[in-house]
Amino acid sequence: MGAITVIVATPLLSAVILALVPDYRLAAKLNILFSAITLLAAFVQFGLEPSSGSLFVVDAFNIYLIALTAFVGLTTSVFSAGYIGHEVAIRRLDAGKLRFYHAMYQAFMFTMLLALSANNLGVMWVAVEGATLTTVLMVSLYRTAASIEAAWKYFILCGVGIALALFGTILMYLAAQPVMGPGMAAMTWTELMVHVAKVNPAILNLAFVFLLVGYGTKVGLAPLHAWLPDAHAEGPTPISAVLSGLLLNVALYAVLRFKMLLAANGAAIAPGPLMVAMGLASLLLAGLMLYRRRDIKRFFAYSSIEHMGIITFAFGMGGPLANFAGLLHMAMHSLTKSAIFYAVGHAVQVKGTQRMEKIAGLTVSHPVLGWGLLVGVVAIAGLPPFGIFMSEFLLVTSTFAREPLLAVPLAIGILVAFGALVLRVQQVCFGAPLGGAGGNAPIQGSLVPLFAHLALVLVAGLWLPGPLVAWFQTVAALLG
Amino acid sequence: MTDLGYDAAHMLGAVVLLMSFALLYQRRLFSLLHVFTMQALALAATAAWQAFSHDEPHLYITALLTLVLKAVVIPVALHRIILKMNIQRTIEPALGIGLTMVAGVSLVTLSILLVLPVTEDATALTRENLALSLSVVLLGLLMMISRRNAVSQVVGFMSIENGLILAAVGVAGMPLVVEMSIAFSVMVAFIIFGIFLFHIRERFDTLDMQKIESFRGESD
Amino acid sequence: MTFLLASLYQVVQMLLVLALAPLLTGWVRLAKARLVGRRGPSPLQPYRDLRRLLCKEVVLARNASWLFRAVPYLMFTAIWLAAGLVPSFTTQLALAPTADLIALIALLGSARFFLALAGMDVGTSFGGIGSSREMMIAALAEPAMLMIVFSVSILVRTTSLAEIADFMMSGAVGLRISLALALIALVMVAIAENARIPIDNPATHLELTMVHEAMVLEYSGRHLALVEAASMLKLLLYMALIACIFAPWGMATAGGGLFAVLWGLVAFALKLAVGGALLALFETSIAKMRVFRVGEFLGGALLLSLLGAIFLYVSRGV
Amino acid sequence: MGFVVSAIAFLFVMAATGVAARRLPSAPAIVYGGSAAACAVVVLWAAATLAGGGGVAEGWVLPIGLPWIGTHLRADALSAFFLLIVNFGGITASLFGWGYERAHRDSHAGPVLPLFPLFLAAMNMVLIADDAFAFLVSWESMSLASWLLVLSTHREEGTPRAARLYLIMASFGTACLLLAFGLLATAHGDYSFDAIRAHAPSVSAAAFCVVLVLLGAGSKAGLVPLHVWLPLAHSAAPSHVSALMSGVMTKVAVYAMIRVLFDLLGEPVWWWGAVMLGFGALTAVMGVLYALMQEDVKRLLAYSTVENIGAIVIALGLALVFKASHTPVIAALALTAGLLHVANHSLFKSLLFFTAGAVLTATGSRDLGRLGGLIHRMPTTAVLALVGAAAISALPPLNGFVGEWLLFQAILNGPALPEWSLKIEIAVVGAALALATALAGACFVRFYGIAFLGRPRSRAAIEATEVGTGMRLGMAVPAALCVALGVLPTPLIRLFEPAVRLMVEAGPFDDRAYQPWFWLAPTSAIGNSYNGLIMLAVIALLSVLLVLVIHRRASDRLRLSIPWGCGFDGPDPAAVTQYTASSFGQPIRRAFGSTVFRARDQVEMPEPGDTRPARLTVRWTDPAWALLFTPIATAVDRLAERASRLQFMTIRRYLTLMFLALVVLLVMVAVTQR
Repeated sequence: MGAITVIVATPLLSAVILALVPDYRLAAKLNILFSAITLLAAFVQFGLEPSSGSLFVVDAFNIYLIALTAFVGLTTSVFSAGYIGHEVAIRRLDAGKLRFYHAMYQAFMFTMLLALSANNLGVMWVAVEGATLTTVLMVSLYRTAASIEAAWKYFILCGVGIALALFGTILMYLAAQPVMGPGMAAMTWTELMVHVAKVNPAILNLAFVFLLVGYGTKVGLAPLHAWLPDAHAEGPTPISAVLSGLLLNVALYAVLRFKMLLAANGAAIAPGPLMVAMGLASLLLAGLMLYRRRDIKRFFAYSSIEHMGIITFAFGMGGPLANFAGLLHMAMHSLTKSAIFYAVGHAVQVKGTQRMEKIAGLTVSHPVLGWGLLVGVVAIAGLPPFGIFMSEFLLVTSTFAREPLLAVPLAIGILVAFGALVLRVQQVCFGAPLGGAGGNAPIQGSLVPLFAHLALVLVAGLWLPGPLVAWFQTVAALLG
Repeated sequence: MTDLGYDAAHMLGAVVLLMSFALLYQRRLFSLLHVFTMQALALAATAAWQAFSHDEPHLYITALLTLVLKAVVIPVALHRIILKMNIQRTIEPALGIGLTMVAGVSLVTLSILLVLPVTEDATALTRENLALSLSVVLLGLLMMISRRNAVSQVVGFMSIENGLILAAVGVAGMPLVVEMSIAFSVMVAFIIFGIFLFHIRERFDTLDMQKIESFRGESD
Repeated sequence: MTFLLASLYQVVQMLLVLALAPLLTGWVRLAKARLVGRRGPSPLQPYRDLRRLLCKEVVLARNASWLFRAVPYLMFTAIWLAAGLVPSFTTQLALAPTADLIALIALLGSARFFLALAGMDVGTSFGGIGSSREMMIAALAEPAMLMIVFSVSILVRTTSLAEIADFMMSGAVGLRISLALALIALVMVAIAENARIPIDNPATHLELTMVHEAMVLEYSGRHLALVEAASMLKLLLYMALIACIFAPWGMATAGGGLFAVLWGLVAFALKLAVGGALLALFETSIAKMRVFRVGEFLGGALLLSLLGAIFLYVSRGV
Repeated sequence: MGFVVSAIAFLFVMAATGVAARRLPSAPAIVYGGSAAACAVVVLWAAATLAGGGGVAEGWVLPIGLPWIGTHLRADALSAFFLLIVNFGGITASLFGWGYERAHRDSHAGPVLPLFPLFLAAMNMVLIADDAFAFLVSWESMSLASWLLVLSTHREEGTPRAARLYLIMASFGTACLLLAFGLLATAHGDYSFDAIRAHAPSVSAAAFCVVLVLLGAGSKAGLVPLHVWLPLAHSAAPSHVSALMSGVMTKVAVYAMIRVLFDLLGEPVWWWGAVMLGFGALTAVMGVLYALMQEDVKRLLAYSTVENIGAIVIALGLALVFKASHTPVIAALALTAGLLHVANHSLFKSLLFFTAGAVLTATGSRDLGRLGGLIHRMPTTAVLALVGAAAISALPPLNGFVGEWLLFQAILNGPALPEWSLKIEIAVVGAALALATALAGACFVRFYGIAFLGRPRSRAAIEATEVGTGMRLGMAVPAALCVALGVLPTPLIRLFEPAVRLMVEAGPFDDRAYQPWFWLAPTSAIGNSYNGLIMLAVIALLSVLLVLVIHRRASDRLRLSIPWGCGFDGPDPAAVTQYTASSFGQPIRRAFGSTVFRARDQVEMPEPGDTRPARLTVRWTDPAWALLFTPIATAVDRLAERASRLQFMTIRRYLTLMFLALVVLLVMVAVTQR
């Protein structure tokens, strides 16, 4: 029990501490330090037996997500140290804002880790809402008209989403209460999983719809995705990285927990079709949206929507293979996409623009960064030998064997998105570099986070460690 | 529980739903605020009554919160904002009032349809309560999308919240109701803060495409 | 023993074709002249022309490459060998197994390939005209030829000329539509390949109409002699081919004694004479066609041969 | 087996070296040398294995790749044969590339050194992969590496489009293969080839698989109409890479077809072959017609690759048909023809791309309109190119003809088939193949005549100089083999007989008395035989004889003079009277192009007395684009435009979307509950 408490408590404390540190350089270092501690605790967690208390639960499902979150949190903090240095240099941020930024960063980590580890529907909901609030504040950090516009949109849409999710939560309790009696028990995952079989399916269905729409808004499923691209495009890049890499996963994790309940309760409707439909919609829509994009961060935000669509589709299909693929894809996507955002952050800083046609010939002007970005995009496009290829391989093959008619639009959607990715990555990475604004400024900060992530994705594409596979398989079984 | 208790709870819930309809019907901002205040009062009463009939003291807190925040603080604040930022007093609907009404009615029927199969093991109160709160939530959402005006949308948002709390207090012994309603109120506060700070009047519904596109760096 | 005999026949065959080729050409010219009412040159004239050319000096373009000078020898030997492979008076030829009908066609193809290259070597416009037209004609003539082979070999189940001849002589075939079609197609191809009227006119040197002559315009002396001799050989080859497939009668077969061989020689000479006469008759009775109608002409040949191949199935399930 | 794997590992090391030592001047020597060495090892291993009569029965299973399956590796006779082809191509390409790199040392170009060994390694891995996952990983890595290699010339305009199109088409192919393997592995998801062989798919599933594999592998091999990327990509890459892509990578695609259609799918149905025959014929004819329209040397060669792939696919189709009709010996004959053509084409296509690279190095141009007369300035290259051109035009006694000959022998057995439709189709296919062969001859007369013969058409062509030793060596090796295999094809055929036996349970020489090793007379072609050796000997003998006789007896006098060019002459490089590539193509364009490509010639003739030269401009449209790809592109574009509106809506509308989604879902639930 100790480790998980540390994992959750560290960010909370550090948020308080960072709020008190005026010097942003020191704050950045502390930020890294605290994230490192969290990650350490997460690793310790691996050693311990899966346990569940009244407050926290650690099982095969969230143990790796917690570790992943802590890891990406650390790498992002490293990246952000270099990033903010440049932002201060060009006077986009000042010390005061940065103080706020660092505090909020840790607060955000806290809410996400809490949402992942909470053993209680209500607590999880509160955590997700907290995550929304903190990120809204960070998206609007630059105080530009565009960023406020984006934050506002994000806030309203997710606010409504959160409200619906809360209603779903209440309904869930409403359904469980007659069986399990009043009290905390009826809102505790572990308890619910035990008794859910006897629960009235009608309310369960109702609840799931609200939860799907509510948390689905945060996952960024079409047609609830509208907030996502702008929030990614207008906020600081480290935030875009954690939004894509972590927050979406957390929201999806919530949906999946409820899917588990429905799966465990025999009589309830199969949530599969709903998720498949939304997944396909997101995939196809995002794939088409990619073509007209000019802003590189918004471009990759849409690619996140696309991948969330694929993952949701996978879980909607269900079955051991598809679920395995979905879980793997979650992990791979968060690693790869955050890596891409690191690269994009550097690229945007050295070129001084977010317009893709202006960031040309990156492999020529900044070879290491350019090839890093290229590899990242290759990975996200689902090309081997990277992890996403493995998950897409499993998903497409198993789907085609079971539901050929569903596999065809899936393949088409992936190809459409692929076309756009190739188009843009060639535009950004190759060709003659334009001098112009910023020209060929040197890269601020280290590229270690970028390549660390890419290395992990590469390894995962070739070889998955045994325990991870075991976890995936148990969860896949639970997800039905 | 007694029939009286049941009827009273039912009646109060019905009042809340009625108020949602009334909200949809309003054309002027101030009257909108007044109706909303009434809905808040009705909700507070429900909460209090539930607290009394199931003797769950923490529901009194909910009632109190609702009373203070929704029935007093927020309406006053919004009133201020309207005057301060002289937002136009009439609500221009995106959807005709008549159509909105029809939509509202059909939403209510939908929610009843949805609740019907809820089997009898759940107490009758739960079912009624569920139907009512579901309708209130949906109507609130309808309110948000059928009005162009920021303030009226805030109101719609809060009436969604009312629906939530209605559901929450309706079911016996729901924990964390207070915490959640607090967390929620924080969000509402945020919205109002946002409107106030960033002078977002009609930003909900900016029709100036060029502006948005240039915001998003997507214009050619 | 048989092998020795076969090699002997082979040598005879090689020399025979070499000897007869100019005579055939001369004979055709004479017949044409007579048909249009002229006295015409002696049938031996081609021999004289060749000797004259051989003894002349070669006038070579400055920028001609080694290829230009090597090609006459190559193509001549290729065509000579090809002609040597077509059973004329006997089917017992030592070299027969080295190349069947397909290989034969390909052999002629390579001769044409190199000649066309030679035509482009000097870089004058005539060579270009000639080569490009020649290749266009070949592009249609070769497939037609192969289709003819196809339909014949469907009947005979082989592409080896000797065996075809044997089979045809056995008379097991009888009359067939497809064979008739194949014959017509083969004649058309032969006309095209040998640059005869109406495809091309060996007698004219009018730039816009000529094909073969344009290609070899830069050649002179011994080179020209070889080229001319090669084309004469080619004419003979095609006549022999038609004879071998469609009128193999009189050819000496396995175990045929000396008399059979002699009779074979006589029969061959007769066939050539008749063939030459027919060719002359045909050429005098028809006008030269525009170069770009050649495509249609040979396309017709290709379709005919294909039709022949398909007809076989209809007439008798093979 | 161990040799192959370690060679692949070594190639990866070479790639790493290419990254690490890219600054060193000796880097190309190291990397290309290393690659050549690795390939040589594999070649020797494969040859030995085949000579030993068949590949490795027992495969390896490495604990990487899919967790519960692992990576299966196995090299049976078929793999061994293709390993032989691929790695031999690798050796020559490395030799040539070494010289090529030294000739083209411009800093702007993208990296080639690290990617070249990766490309080779990926192709090798495809050939030894023994489960679907490993296969597709290697397959797509192959595309990836070659894509980056194409992009190494990303500064030249046209390259980005070519590369993009290439990668998209490649991934389309991979997607098709993915679906096919999905069907084969069925839902229980055991992806190892053994498991797939174990349970034969249902008839309908097999049908789907055939179509998908033809689309998937076909798009890689360049089957019309999926060929559009091929000429662009192959011509954009550096020449030694073009040679690999055109000469070798397309063969890997052929391997994929054989592997699935002959091996994994089990007992074939006759129409599979019928479909392949149709596509093959179309590809062969269209490919060579395209080639005849090209002005760019490398593009011309790439299109001729399309043609040859068509011929190979025809051979495979025949083999399938005969296999289905249980006449294995003829099937073996057809498959032998196919595999032999695979070997031949990999040789002479590499050779021709090398010569194109040499010409590019010497003149800096790939445009036929700027070349000419190179036979005088690049004698060695010219001779080698002549060998290549003659071989690819299927002229005896070179290797191209042997494959063609065997293929026709197989076609001549068409009547033995039961299905009437097939009999007739095969007749038509035979005609198409003959047409393609003849046109190929025309195409390469045009190529060689314009590029190497005649008078130079540009300053660069005048000042061209012969290329270095490395490049010449790289060209000489395949050229020598073209001749050797043409003269003595039988040893090679005997060598890969195990592969044929593995696929169709029979060999081409079965039920036939023993043949002398220099004699080619396959089964079932009664009395049909061909012997390049004797033919060559006789021709050589006769021509020597001829030369001696003529020079002794007749005159051997020679006078140099000015050629007669209708009055035009002089040293002007423009050589205005000379035929150009497009004018050479004109008769054939008129005969074929006007209908297929809607080709139109436009001659602008200046007034008499005007000194401007007349201009011939040719316009033509590519049916594949006009009918297939442009519509798709525009459709996606339109949809993207439509979808893009969603980016610019107001918050209220987004809320409306959300609301509608919620209501719809609720209604769905309400309905399902009823």
